[in-house]
Amino acid sequence: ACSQSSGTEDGGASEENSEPSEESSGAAGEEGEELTGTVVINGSSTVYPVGMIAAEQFMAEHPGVNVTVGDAGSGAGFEMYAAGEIDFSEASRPIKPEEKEAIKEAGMTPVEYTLGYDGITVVVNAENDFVDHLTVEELKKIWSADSDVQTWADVRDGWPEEEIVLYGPGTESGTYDFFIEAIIGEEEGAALRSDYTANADDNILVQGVAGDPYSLGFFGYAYYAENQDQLKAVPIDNGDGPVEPSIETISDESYTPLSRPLFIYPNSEKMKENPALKPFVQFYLENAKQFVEEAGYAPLDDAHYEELLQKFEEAHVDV
Amino acid sequence: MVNQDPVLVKRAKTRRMKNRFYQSLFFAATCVGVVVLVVLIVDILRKGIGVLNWDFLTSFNSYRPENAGLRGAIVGSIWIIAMTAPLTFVIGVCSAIYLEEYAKKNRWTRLIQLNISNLAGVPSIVYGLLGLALFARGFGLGRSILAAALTLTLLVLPIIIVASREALASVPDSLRHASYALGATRWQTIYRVVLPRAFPGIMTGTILALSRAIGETAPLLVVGAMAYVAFSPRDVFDIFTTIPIQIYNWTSLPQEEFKQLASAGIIVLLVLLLTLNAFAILMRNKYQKRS
Amino acid sequence: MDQRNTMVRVRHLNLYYGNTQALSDIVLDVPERSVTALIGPSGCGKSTFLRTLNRMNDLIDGVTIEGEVRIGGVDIYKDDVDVDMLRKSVGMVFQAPNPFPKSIFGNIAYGPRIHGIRQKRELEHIVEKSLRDVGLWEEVKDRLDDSATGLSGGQQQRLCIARSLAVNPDVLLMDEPTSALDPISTAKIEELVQQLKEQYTIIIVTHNMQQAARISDRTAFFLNGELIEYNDTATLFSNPDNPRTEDYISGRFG
Amino acid sequence: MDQRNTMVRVRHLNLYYGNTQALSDIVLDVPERSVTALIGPSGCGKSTFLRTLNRMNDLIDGVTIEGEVRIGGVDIYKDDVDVDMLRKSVGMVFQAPNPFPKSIFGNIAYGPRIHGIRQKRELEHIVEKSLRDVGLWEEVKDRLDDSATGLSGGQQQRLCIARSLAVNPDVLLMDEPTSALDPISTAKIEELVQQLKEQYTIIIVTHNMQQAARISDRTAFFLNGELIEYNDTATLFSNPDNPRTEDYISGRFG
Amino acid sequence: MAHYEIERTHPSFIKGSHKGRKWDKIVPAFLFVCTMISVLTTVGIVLTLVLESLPFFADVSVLQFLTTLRWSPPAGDFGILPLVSGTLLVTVLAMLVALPIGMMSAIYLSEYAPDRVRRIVKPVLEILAGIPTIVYGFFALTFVTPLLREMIPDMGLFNALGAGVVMGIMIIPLVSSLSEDAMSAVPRHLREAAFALGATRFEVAWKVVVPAALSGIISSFVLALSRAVGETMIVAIAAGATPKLTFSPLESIQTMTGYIVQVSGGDISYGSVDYKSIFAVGITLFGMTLLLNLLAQFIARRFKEDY
Amino acid sequence: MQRQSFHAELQALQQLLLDLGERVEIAISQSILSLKNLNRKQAEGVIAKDVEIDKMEERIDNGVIKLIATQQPVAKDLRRIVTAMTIASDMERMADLAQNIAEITVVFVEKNLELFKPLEDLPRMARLSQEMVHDGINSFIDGNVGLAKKMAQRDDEVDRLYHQIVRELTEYMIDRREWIEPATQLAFVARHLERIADHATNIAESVVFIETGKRADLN
Amino acid sequence: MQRQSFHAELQALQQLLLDLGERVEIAISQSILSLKNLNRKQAEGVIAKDVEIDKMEERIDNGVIKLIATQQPVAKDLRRIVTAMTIASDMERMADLAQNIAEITVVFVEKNLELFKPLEDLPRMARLSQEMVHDGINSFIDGNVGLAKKMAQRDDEVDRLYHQIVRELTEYMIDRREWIEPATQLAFVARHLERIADHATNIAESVVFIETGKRADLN
Ligand SMILES: Nc1ncnc2c1ncn2[C@@H]1O[C@H](COP(=O)(O)OP(=O)(O)OP(=O)(O)O)[C@@H](O)[C@H]1O
Ligand SMILES: Nc1ncnc2c1ncn2[C@@H]1O[C@H](COP(=O)(O)OP(=O)(O)OP(=O)(O)O)[C@@H](O)[C@H]1O
Ligand SMILES: [Mg+2]
Ligand SMILES: [Mg+2]
Ligand SMILES: O=P([O-])([O-])[O-]
Repeated sequence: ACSQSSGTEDGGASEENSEPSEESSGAAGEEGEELTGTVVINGSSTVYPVGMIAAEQFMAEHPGVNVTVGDAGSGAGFEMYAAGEIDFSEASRPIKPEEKEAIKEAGMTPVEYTLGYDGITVVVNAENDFVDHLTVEELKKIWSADSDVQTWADVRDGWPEEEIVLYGPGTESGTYDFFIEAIIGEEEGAALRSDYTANADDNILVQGVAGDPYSLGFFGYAYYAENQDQLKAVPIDNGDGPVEPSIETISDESYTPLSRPLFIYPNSEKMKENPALKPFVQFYLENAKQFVEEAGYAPLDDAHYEELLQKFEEAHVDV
Repeated sequence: MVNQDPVLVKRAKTRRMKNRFYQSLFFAATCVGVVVLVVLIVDILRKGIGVLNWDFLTSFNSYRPENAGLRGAIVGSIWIIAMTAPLTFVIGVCSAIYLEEYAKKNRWTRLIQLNISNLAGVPSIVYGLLGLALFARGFGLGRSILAAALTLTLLVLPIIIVASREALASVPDSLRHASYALGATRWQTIYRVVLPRAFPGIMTGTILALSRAIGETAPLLVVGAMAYVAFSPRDVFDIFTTIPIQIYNWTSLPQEEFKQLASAGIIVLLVLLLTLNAFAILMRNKYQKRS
Repeated sequence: MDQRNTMVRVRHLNLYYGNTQALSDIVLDVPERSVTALIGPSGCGKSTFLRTLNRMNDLIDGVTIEGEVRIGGVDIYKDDVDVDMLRKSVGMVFQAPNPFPKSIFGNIAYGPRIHGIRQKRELEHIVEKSLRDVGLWEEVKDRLDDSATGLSGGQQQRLCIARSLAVNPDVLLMDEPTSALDPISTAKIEELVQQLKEQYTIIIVTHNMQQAARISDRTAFFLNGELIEYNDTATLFSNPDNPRTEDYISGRFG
Repeated sequence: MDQRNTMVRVRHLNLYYGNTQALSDIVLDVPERSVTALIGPSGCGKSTFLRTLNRMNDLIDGVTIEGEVRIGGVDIYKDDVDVDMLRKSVGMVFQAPNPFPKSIFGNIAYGPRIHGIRQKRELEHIVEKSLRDVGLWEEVKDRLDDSATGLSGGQQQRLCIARSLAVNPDVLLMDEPTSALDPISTAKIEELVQQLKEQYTIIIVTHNMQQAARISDRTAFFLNGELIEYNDTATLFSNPDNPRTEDYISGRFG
Repeated sequence: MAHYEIERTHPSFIKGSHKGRKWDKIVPAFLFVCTMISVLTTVGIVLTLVLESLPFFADVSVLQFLTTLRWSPPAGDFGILPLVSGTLLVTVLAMLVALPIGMMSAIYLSEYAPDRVRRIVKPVLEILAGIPTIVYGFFALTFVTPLLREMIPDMGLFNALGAGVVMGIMIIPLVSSLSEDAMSAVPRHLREAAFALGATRFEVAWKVVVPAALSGIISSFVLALSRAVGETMIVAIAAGATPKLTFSPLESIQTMTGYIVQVSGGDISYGSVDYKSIFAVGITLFGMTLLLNLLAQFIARRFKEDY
Repeated sequence: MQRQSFHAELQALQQLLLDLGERVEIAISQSILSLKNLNRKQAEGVIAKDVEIDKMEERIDNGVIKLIATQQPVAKDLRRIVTAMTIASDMERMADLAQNIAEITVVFVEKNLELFKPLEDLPRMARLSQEMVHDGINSFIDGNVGLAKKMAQRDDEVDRLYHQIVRELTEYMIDRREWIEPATQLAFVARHLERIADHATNIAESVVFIETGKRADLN
Repeated sequence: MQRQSFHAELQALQQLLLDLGERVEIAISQSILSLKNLNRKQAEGVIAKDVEIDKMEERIDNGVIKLIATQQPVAKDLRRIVTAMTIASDMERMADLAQNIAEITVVFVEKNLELFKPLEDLPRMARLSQEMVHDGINSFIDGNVGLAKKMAQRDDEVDRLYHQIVRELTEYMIDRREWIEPATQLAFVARHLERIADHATNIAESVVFIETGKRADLN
């Protein structure tokens, strides 16, 4: 069976009743002995590939453990976290105060670990030969809710008077929120213009931009990386000159402001009852850099990962 | 025949031509559906047949497309169908029997009937919301096979009820009367005369309902199907994934290879559905021949 | 014939479908081992009356019944009557042959089985006897396991009669049993009725007055839910008491 | 009667359903403005024969027809015959009343409309005339817009006859038109047939020999797909030529 | 009239002489419970939707919800009309495809096709309805829309048209099969009556069979309609995610179902109004399908023909 | 009104009977007239017409059989139709008897026998018989049982006359030898007339049977 | 074999006719015997039995009507049933005539009339008539048209005898006055026997009609 077993809202403390004791007794964390148990991850679909890689590699070493990963979305992840349904949540945005509150109310403390960055890539059609870069102001001008940009010529003089067709994630996406924060500003109720073509699936956005010579869109770097033949990434000038997105520029944080951090929030309280969880989190953090790279995202420098491990060990000495 | 009015004869000619024209038109319309189906299948085959092999069916999902397979999803789908089938069958057929054979034909019955036909039209995603609130949360079943199966049960229940009611209603009253007139009780009559006769119709409805359940995506997304499940569920409280969920997930990943896997997954799903449908059709043909 | 016992005794029977009266003050005695025909124009209540005798009207919503119906001396509308067992004692054959979609054997054995007979030997015995009684045994004995729906219309109707006989009834009700059959099958059923009355009390509804004349001992003429005349068949058809009867049987009507 | 013209002339007609022969070498002449009855046991081919006369058998797969059928002198199985127009000239009335689920008016007007009559005045005229011809006008003239399915069985059947008349046929085929009706409605239809023969050539299939005897001028007796005897009705019923006819009509059969 | 005073006494059908009727008490109770499940389902759906959307309506007034012309949760605009219009647009398009084609197929199958052809083609068409809808979604996006864009160059990649057309194709069998059933149920003798009056096959089909089967045909239409309204994955994939009050089939739009599925898979906080809005949309959707079904019942009763 | 064709055919049958009755009446009166006037030609006319009457009876018989075969009459209709045949047979017999009387006229003329006294009682008897025939037919057509029953009284009168005539004739024969032959012949005539009245009474009985379904013995 | 009940009833009807025929034969032979022997008691027996014969005819009539009303016979069956009534009526008439002969016996005895010569021709005539009755019934039962047709010859013989007897009797009357009355009575007897043979011939005609559907004039 799996580790979550009850929908009661009062957190994890009361939940060990159905935990298979014969599987966990004495086995917890001990080296050399076969580790068993189940780890349930859910949350952001952006972070999902990272979790999947971690899960698969962990299970290769510990065949007795089942790690399952969901991609229900960051919000859903925190929701399930608060409901005590999962061991582990992934997010493509920092936890919101009200989500933290809900989780605390359920008797848990979410600890945040930053895994790496996803560069939100602004892209145009591969045939587009006039866009060399865009400034943050230009992006803001294009995307703000009260934007009057209709053609490329409205963005910058000299660009063709062709209608600019915009693609981007829908309002429900973490990327949408992040893009607003980074480009439009942090004030409450800020929104993007509503007349762009939205879709939750980045693959579909890729198709949109690729099929439209005067289009402009933004989405996760990985989707650009897989489709470089059809798309052109637009260098972004945040005052320090245009920077083209790449693993390097995102990693070294020179690609700003569109580098988005990816997080995990392992459930500390669950570690007390789930012997497989702590080894898994440890494994995840130890190899985070490799996993992030393998998933096509930008890792941070090695020091950061050491910090992560340290933070982890501090948080869970008792476990 | 004796003396044909020439005006009428002329009109008859145009009427005959009109008939020909419409016959061709109707034939063409019928072809549209068939052609689209063929195109669709060819399109999917073209995309997915390349990666469809035994390993694909027997491996679990993986972040490496070349290793990824459909095993977890197939097992999950089978679990769900194995749960949903008996539940919907029993509840659906029992409801149909109650409504058709026992219930008085009054306002309440009509209301229940209206309710059922309305349920048949409720979008599946709404069932997802219900399943989440009721089974996953309310009954504490979590994001489990059981919660999903119960959700799908509610979802396809109206289909089975409607089909079964029709099958029951098509059993002529004369057979019921014959049985009553021999001193059979109501239940003996239903069990020994009505049900056997309605059975093929009920089975057809059941199979069609189940193929709907197999192909459902949206409600399971809401109820909490997992995207990466690399083990076979052992009981109904386990976490699960299903074939359409897996397909949906693969299509949303950046790598082109996963899209091929998605097409291969679609082929598997279609084969499953076609098998079920073929079964239903055989049933129906047999049944129609008899009546 | 008047020395025979009364099998069916109806007193002041009124029947209402909702508020409309379908039978008015029917009084009639049927002697055992005789054939009684019910005739009358469409909608006069023949079938309704027939169905009061085995309480098939219980299956219809909103039927109210007043008066007394005794079968074999028992008031069948009393509370302590077991309707299923009543229907076992009072068999019914319908207008269109309605064999179950089972084998010939299964059709006949249906009744005995639901009444608890399980032994194959006994069932076989009943099936053979019933089929012999309706003169169908020789025609079907080699294909008892074939579907009954494969028989011809006339054979099916005889099968349905055999099916009724298999539960050993006292009374046999027949509602236009030959109206769906061709003349030859009809003749066979009529002969059968003549034979069956040696053992059973038969009440038969028919639209065909000549049929009533041919096969019945007594005839009841219904009109608008009333029993207009109940008389010896020969008398009713050659010299009826009531002028409305004469008008009806000689086709001077409507 | 033999002074009248021949309306239907059948020569050496054979009909096969697949490989089984349903009609064998039928030869028969029907004079115009007369009633011809077809009798015979079930399955002898009466309906099949009737349906060869308006080519309704064309609707059945696998039917092969040999021989000659002339109606009003035209060989209706020739290639250049327009089947729709043939069916207009040769009306047909069926066993069970089959009104369209339309209004009474709509039922009668259906035929004229498909044949191109659009004017309301003309349609009204046709509807009234047809309904008068079948004696239904007075009964329904105030509710022409009501659904035809609300009529009684007998009225429905007369409506169906009126519907056939509305397209002004020469020949009227009737396949057991009263077998689903009660005796009173049957009598009305029979009277109607007697009146209609003043204008139409009527060929009627019936299971009821007395009906054939009552209403027809000539009667054809079929047996196993063969035409056994075709004779004046009075002769056929009082003194048939063929002993098999006598056996059949006097019920000594099967 | 003779009286036969001596009566037989035959008490075999007095109660108590017959055992084993316990089933007749237990069975109906059990069956009733089963029937109640579907009633409870409705109650459950309504309760879930109402309870979950109460917090939403605490923030957004019902009036606002129904009258605002924009749907932009980040901006706090929760006007359902763009989602409704998107839903209606796609539905209308789907109907424009499915009704004529389905209907014509039904007529062909029931009136023209030889029996053998019907027995093969009908189930083949039914396969269309059994294909998972996400398959159609990608078919619309990667096959139909590009094809359409060849013909209408200034059409967006996401558009109501492609989604609508494919959805229409998906529900063809709903119309064709159910209508064909209804037409086949029209008794043969009605057809014969018309043929006997000299009607051509087309006239028989169009003026007799179709009117007689109208209630069944309309039921199939309404069923197709509510299936179209409730369809999720096709629109989520191919129609875009842009709530827009428009009636142009060439634009990207968002339907109610599309919104629900995208939000429930998105990143927004479950505590937020944005998230709660899916229940408000859900209840609207439920209301709409309820209305459609009531309409269907009404129409079916209205056109009920007894033949 | 239902079954018009049946009633039309029944009507036709009754008309035939009426015609037959008329002819029979004529035959009776003419035969007795021919005897009274010893008019051979008239007598031969009566004899010749008998063939036609036989044909009419045949037509009635065939009509009855056709009506029964095709119309399945029951109850009073059936009695009426079947009885039509019996009545026709009675009439045919009456006509035969009239023919016999006419033949006697011929014998008288041929053998040159003389009527030894003017005929009075015989014509009176004939008139009575003829009236009975008339009433019989009418009571049949109208279903008038009363009229039928009254005929019995007249039959008694006829019987009385017959016995009286035979007695008188016997006396004549004893009186004069040459009157023996004509008187014997006249006795036959009386006998024939008495039989005619009997047949008329049969018709009356038939009418009672038709209307009541019961046999009455009016003889 | 179909319609057993119908054929059983038809059988019963024929049996009735057979019985009736036997009684008629007996009545004929006994009446002529009573005359020959001037046996009043025997004559009165014949007269008394006539009531029974009338009753039998009634039963046959009712049987015919019931059979027609309930069994809708057609064709030969119908002719047979309907004709049964005509035959019964013929037989009843024969019985009446036999009764008349018996009544003449009574007249002879009462009036003390003498048989002026031993009866020879009359009994021969009676025997012939009686045989004809017998053959008529048999041909009816067996449907034997040949037998029926042969009866016509015998009828001619009876007619010949009748004319001969009447001529002889007239001569007797002329011879002796006191023979007038008995001779007249005997002439009536001859006339009655001739009528009986006629009725027998009617039966033969009926048989031909039943079997062929055609009328034959055998008289
Ligand atoms: N279930 C019912 N509900 C209401 N009225 C009914 C019902 N069944 C019959 N009736 C009415 O009761 C009357 C008698 O019907 P019933 O069927 O007994 O007539 P019937 O004499 O058998 O006629 P038929 O000869 O047509 O079978 C009719 O007026 C009929 O309309
Ligand atoms: N469509 C068909 N296909 C094959 N055989 C058929 C078909 N229709 C009729 N027959 C056969 O043809 C023969 C004659 O049938 P038909 O219907 O003409 O008989 P009928 O005399 O009208 O009988 P009934 O009195 O039962 O209506 C029967 O043996 C029947 O089984
Ligand atoms: Mg009835
Ligand atoms: Mg037929
Ligand atoms: O689930 P997302 O991280 O792609 O919004």
